[in-house]
Amino acid sequence: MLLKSDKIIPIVFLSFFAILLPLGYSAGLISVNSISLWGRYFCFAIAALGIDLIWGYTGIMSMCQAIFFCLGGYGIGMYLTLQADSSPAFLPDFMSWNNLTELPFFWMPFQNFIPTLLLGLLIPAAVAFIIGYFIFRSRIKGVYMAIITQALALSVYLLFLRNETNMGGTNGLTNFKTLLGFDLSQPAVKLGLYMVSLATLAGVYQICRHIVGSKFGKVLLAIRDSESRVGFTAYRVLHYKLTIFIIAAVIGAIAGMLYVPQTGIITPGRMDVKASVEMLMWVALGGRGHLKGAILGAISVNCLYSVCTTVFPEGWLFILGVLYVLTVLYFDKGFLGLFEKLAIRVGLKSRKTAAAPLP
Amino acid sequence: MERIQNVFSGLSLASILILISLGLGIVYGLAGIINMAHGEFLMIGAYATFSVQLLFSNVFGIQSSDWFFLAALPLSFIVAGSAGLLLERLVVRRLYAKPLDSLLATWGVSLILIQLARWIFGDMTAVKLPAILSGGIYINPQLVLPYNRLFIIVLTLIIVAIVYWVLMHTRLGLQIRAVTQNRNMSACLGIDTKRVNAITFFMGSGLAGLAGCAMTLIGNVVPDMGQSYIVDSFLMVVIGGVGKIVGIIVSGLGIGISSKILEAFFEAVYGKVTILFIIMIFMQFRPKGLFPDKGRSAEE
Amino acid sequence: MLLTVKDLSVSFGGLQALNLHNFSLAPRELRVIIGPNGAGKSTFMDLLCGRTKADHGTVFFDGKQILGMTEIQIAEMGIGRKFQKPSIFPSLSVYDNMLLATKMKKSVLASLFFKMDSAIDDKIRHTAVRVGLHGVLDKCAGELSHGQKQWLEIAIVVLQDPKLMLIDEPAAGMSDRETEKTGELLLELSTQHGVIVIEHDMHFVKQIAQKTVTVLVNGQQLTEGTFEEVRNDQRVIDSYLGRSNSERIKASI
Amino acid sequence: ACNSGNSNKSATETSGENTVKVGILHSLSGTMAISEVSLRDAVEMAIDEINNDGGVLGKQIEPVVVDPASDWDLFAEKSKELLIDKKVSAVFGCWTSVSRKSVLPVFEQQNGLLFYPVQYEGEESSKNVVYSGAVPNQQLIPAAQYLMSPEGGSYKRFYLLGTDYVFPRIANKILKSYLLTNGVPPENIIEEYTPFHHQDYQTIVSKIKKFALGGKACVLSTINGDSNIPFYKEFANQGLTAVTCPIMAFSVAEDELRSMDTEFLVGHLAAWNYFQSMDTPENKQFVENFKKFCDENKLPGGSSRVVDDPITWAYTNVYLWAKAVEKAGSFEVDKVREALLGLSFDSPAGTVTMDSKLNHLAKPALIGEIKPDGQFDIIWQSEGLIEPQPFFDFGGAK
Amino acid sequence: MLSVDRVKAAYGQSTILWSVDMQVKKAAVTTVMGRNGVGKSTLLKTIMGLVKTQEGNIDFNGTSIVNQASYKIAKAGVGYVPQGREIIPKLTVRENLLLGLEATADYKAKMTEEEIYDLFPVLQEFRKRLGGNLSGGQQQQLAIARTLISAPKLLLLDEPTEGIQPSIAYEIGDIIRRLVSEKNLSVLLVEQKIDFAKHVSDHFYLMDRGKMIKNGVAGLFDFGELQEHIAV
Ligand SMILES: Nc1ncnc2c1ncn2[C@@H]1O[C@H](COP(=O)(O)OP(=O)(O)OP(=O)(O)O)[C@@H](O)[C@H]1O
Ligand SMILES: Nc1ncnc2c1ncn2[C@@H]1O[C@H](COP(=O)(O)OP(=O)(O)OP(=O)(O)O)[C@@H](O)[C@H]1O
Ligand SMILES: NC(N)=O
Ligand SMILES: [Mg+2]
Ligand SMILES: [Mg+2]
Repeated sequence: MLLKSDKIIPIVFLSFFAILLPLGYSAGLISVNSISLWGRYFCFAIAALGIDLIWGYTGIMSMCQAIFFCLGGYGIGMYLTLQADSSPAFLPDFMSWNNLTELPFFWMPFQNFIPTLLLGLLIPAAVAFIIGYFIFRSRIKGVYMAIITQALALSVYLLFLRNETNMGGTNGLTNFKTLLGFDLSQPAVKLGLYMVSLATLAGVYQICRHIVGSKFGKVLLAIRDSESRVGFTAYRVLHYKLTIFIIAAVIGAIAGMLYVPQTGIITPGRMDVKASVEMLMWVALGGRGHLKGAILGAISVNCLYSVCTTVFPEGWLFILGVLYVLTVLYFDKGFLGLFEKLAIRVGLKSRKTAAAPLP
Repeated sequence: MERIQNVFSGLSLASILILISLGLGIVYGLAGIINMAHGEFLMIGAYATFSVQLLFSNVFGIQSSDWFFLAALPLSFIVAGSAGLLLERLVVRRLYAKPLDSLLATWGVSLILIQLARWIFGDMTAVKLPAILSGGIYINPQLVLPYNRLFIIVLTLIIVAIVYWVLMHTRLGLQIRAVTQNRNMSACLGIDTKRVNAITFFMGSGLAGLAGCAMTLIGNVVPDMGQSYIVDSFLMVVIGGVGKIVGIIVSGLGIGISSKILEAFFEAVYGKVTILFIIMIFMQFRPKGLFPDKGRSAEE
Repeated sequence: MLLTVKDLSVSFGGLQALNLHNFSLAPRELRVIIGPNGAGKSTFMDLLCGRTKADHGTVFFDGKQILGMTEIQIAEMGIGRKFQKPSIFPSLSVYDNMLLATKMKKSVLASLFFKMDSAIDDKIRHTAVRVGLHGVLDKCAGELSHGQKQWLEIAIVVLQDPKLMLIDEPAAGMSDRETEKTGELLLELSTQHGVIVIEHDMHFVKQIAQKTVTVLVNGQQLTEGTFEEVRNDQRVIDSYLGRSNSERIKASI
Repeated sequence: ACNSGNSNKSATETSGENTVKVGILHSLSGTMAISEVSLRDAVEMAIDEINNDGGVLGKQIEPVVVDPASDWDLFAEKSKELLIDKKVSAVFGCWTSVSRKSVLPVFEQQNGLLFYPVQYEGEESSKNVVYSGAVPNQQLIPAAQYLMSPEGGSYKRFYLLGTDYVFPRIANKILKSYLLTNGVPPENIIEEYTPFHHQDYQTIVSKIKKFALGGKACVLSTINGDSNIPFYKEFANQGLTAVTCPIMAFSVAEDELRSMDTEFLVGHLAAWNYFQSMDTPENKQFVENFKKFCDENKLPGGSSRVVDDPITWAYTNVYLWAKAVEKAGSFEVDKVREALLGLSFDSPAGTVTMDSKLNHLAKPALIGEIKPDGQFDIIWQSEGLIEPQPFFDFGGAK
Repeated sequence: MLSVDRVKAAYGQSTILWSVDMQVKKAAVTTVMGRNGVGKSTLLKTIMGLVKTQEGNIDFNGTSIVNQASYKIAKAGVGYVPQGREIIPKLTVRENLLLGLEATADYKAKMTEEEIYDLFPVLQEFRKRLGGNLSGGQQQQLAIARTLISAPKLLLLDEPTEGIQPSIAYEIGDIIRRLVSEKNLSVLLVEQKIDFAKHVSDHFYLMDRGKMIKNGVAGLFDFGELQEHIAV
């Protein structure tokens, strides 16, 4: 929708990040650290796509997306923790502090990559199913939904903080060494992870585009408008909401699984109440109800966060806070709307093709 | 004896929760704004109290006196209320049509306010407990009812009564309730909606400030003090049934007392998690809170 | 019988909003229900389509008891509803509103892999012409005028192709000519569907009432009969048409 | 590719210019700001002082301040940025153990040097970290010993109360095992945790009260951060005092006391390796300098600011590093580390010595009693320096 | 009484009223008719200040009310009964009525509650119920009553008989006529049902695509053409 053709932006985006950035790196202009950083932004962007599906399109304000992100992240984190030491009797230190002598049963599957991958997606899906089923079945919605999921996020967060859960407590999981035998500290591996994240982002974006472009996507919008009308039109609202909730959860988990090896740590801090609200912020700021907006929002907010905490260590909260407020106030469509306005200014596009604002 | 202690603790926690949530309930239930910065108005109230204390001891030279607290009560209301008014004028005014966006904008505001407080006051500020409110009613070695908590319970009772009366039995209350539900039509009937919005926000934020002032009696004054209560308060507002003062009171009592009873058996974390799960199960049966609107008027 | 209702009752806070002993509708019958404001007409439809839960009674539709089913199950069985207050999807285009309504498989998978075909497109465009919305198919439904929303909602019910249509005050907010057009449409629909219409516009009622008109008062059936019978019934005049107005109405019809 | 893996060019690359960069990695926002902001101030003050004295190896120290915002992932990110992009020679930072754990792999991979100023739970010793805060045997054990001694009151019953995260957990584990091996029966030990930011201590205080009725009881508190204020307030309000049941705190220092109404705290205890009230000329100078520094730089609190244990170690860390650099004659991490081992320094807390293997400091343990003015009366002091033992032998506890 | 002068108004980008000219006479009923979607309701909303006037002027009793705050227009004596009722759903019937007093200067009813209940007996019966729970027609009655209680000088009625049972619909017509003759009320009526319009109106306007294309006095107005026009 942006610019004349729908294709240009993704192509420019992809070629910039898939070709130019790596080139810049091999030319020594960009450090491997920046590459990794972008890889992490892509993970956030993936998660933001999931949120946009559930919130932007379906109107379900879910404040527990970070849980799914972290479930994926913890899955891969457990695998990485076990990979860090190859001795058979290896126990992570926090387990020995709990006086364990052998690996708890729920850690067992994470000794291998394939089960890790499967469980990393299945567990969030199952959790999303359970949460979603109970919430949607009883027709909790609107702000009730928001607050209940927030409470849920808080409970899960509190539980993960506990040491007894044998998931690392507050410290979470860290000190990863290798992934599938690749040394995570190697620049080449970091570059590889970056490319995988980029490819995943592109793939997930395509899938989301299909979803929102399909009739399914229209039903989602219809649910956002008037859930009861959808019911009277003979659609099983519960199934639709549940499906999209699970899809969003799995997308979040994928993002988490890519995020953890690049960041090197996963802690409950990633899933506190703030974390989920911030994820909503990305989407809102980027442009809710537009997939590109979600990506734009996640990347730009996190980029700003990284930059401002270094450049303005004392004042960055003002900058971000003011930006949040101004964007919400003046740009219905977030950054996307801002860019469009600029594009119209410079005559790159006509008013007509601008993305429709949400009512 | 232990049971009395638990019930008293529960009542005390409940009254604090109610005091905090009342303003939130007014702003959310009546103005439709999800004010994530509500906790920060609490903080503003607490810092107002702190400033009054400084003023009394450093400028007026009234040391070791309880007068500052008496002055701080209304002042914290006014200061936080005015801050709320400012927020309404600058930000919220544009968001009445899109309530969910208000959540995001006020989130940004809360970041700003927290950092602002950190800049001005730093992280370490202490408010002295007024001498008349220290200590407590000694019943036996196991049971002492602290004056500060009794004071908060009484304060809450009074505030709740006033707020209830204003909303349900005054012209202003009627205006507030009408404007929330249908802004345009209220204007067409002759209500100055901007004024009503401003008053609503002033009241809601002012109540938060008052709660903040009361909080200095039992807790700390730090820039992010508001964050500790925000999830609980939202839960209460929602469980009670949005816009229902009685709901806030009942859910506050419910959460307060059951937390304390559970905490007596579990550790605090598990107590809290258990409460949250009970609430979620409860919502299964009452998806629209304790006191839902029934019938047609409740529909979208 | 397409629909058989027995001893259906519901009350709200002490007020018996509906207490209907007997009501039945044949397949392909068009039935008009009239009655004073608050007589329970809309409530009756609310009960039939599952929006409100009944206190007592039985409702057999197509041979099945439908009381207690969810509105979705009822909709799937083939009851479509037009509400008194227009209920559409404001942020979807008029076309998409109609597309979603159109009868087809409505499961999640079917929607995910739905492919537009010309049969459906034709059907939608044809219906749009019939309700006079062909010019605004791309408009956001939320931007329609009140009357246009009424038409859109009628179109939604039509495209759902239900066995039974419940139409609550279709002519409200329409001009006389459009009211007539609505009447024609309903008459045509009733050759294939069961239709129940609620209306206060006597011209319109006269136009569409083929056989029976049911009169509800205070939640109960006052009488049933042809339009002429009902119109001249003194009780109907007293409670609904109005003594002095009935003359005027007579004169104008 | 200029930054591959374990390159250690940071030092050499900057050596041409006239400054040397060091990173300051303390949260300036978020939940930990309350504690960490003061550490940033202390580090900056030390850098100022050294720069005024001519810098290190003739170079001025240029601090690179970033805000990891109490976000553990951001700690990792910022440490990479400092080491890889900013090429700093050393980093001064972290408070919580989780933040340290989060940056640890980065420092090990990049062969950086982190100076960590806070007391912690031990069970860790990386060659890339200098731990100047206490390990359990320098703080916890002496405190327990003291309380059990006749001099300390011969306490027999212990309520171990902490915030629910790794330091209190392990601290209590260590304390418990110590108490058990020293003849305290299990039923005389209660262990309890509250979440971060817990505000309502009514139930816990009444539990303590009940416990205290049995006599000879005390609380060993590892409550961290803002929970302390409501805890002490409630404690006093329910009628408990230092006489009936003293609280021995491991995470409450002078800086925290600034935010408390100290009237209620009088008589309660804390265990550290340093108190502002230490009566040495060096220390008095240090305290005065710090107040002046805060005042001149218009920091919140100004001249009413205080110093405490972590602040002192944060300050000391900079000198340790500078001294080691001078000794090594180079900024290179490996050489600096070499130089650090066994290094002694006259800190405000007295002379401390770097352990010859473990990158920990040997230092004295102190116990202080809270005075109405928010300062501590030092009532007990270990004899000489205590050697660090980061890895605790749990002995009988297992 | 009210004069609308070349008014242009739009929702966002789409202009609905292009250039509307019309007069509402004192103590008379002026009716606007026209097809669905031509902008009748928009015209009333523009007068009430709910939709911004982009060009042109609106005069009420000699002072311009163009783009004034809605509440000021209401206080100046313009009563508005919108299409779709706009009852405040979670207030009781009585509270909804009380809101009508907001438009008065002294917060005193100009028409007593008894008079209102006389006109609409059902409101008395249901005065403690929530407005949103009333039936459609009951809500419409409430909306009219709510405005009448403040005795406005000018009454804007948007399809007031929609959903009202015939007996009451005609009664409303009678009330309007009575208020016009007894209390010098002026009325701007938007109506689609010709019968009713003829029964109450003194003056007609025909609207199409945001413009008035025809007007005339009751007796002289050509309804044939109007009907034809509406039929298109
Ligand atoms: N949820 C409810 N709570 C209380 N009363 C209700 C509720 N729903 C309906 N009523 C009452 O039930 C009665 C029947 O309402 P209903 O809407 O069925 O009337 P109706 O016949 O459709 O009237 P109209 O012609 O005005 O639309 C009314 O008196 C109404 O006030
Ligand atoms: N909120 C809105 N946003 C955008 N367009 C709107 C909005 N409301 C109405 N419109 C458009 O403005 C035009 C005029 O609407 P209006 O409601 O004034 O029509 P009307 O003449 O009252 O019709 P009806 O007889 O159906 O009530 C319609 O084409 C409608 O689609
Ligand atoms: N190391 C600490 N105190 O967390
Ligand atoms: Mg009805
Ligand atoms: Mg209209």
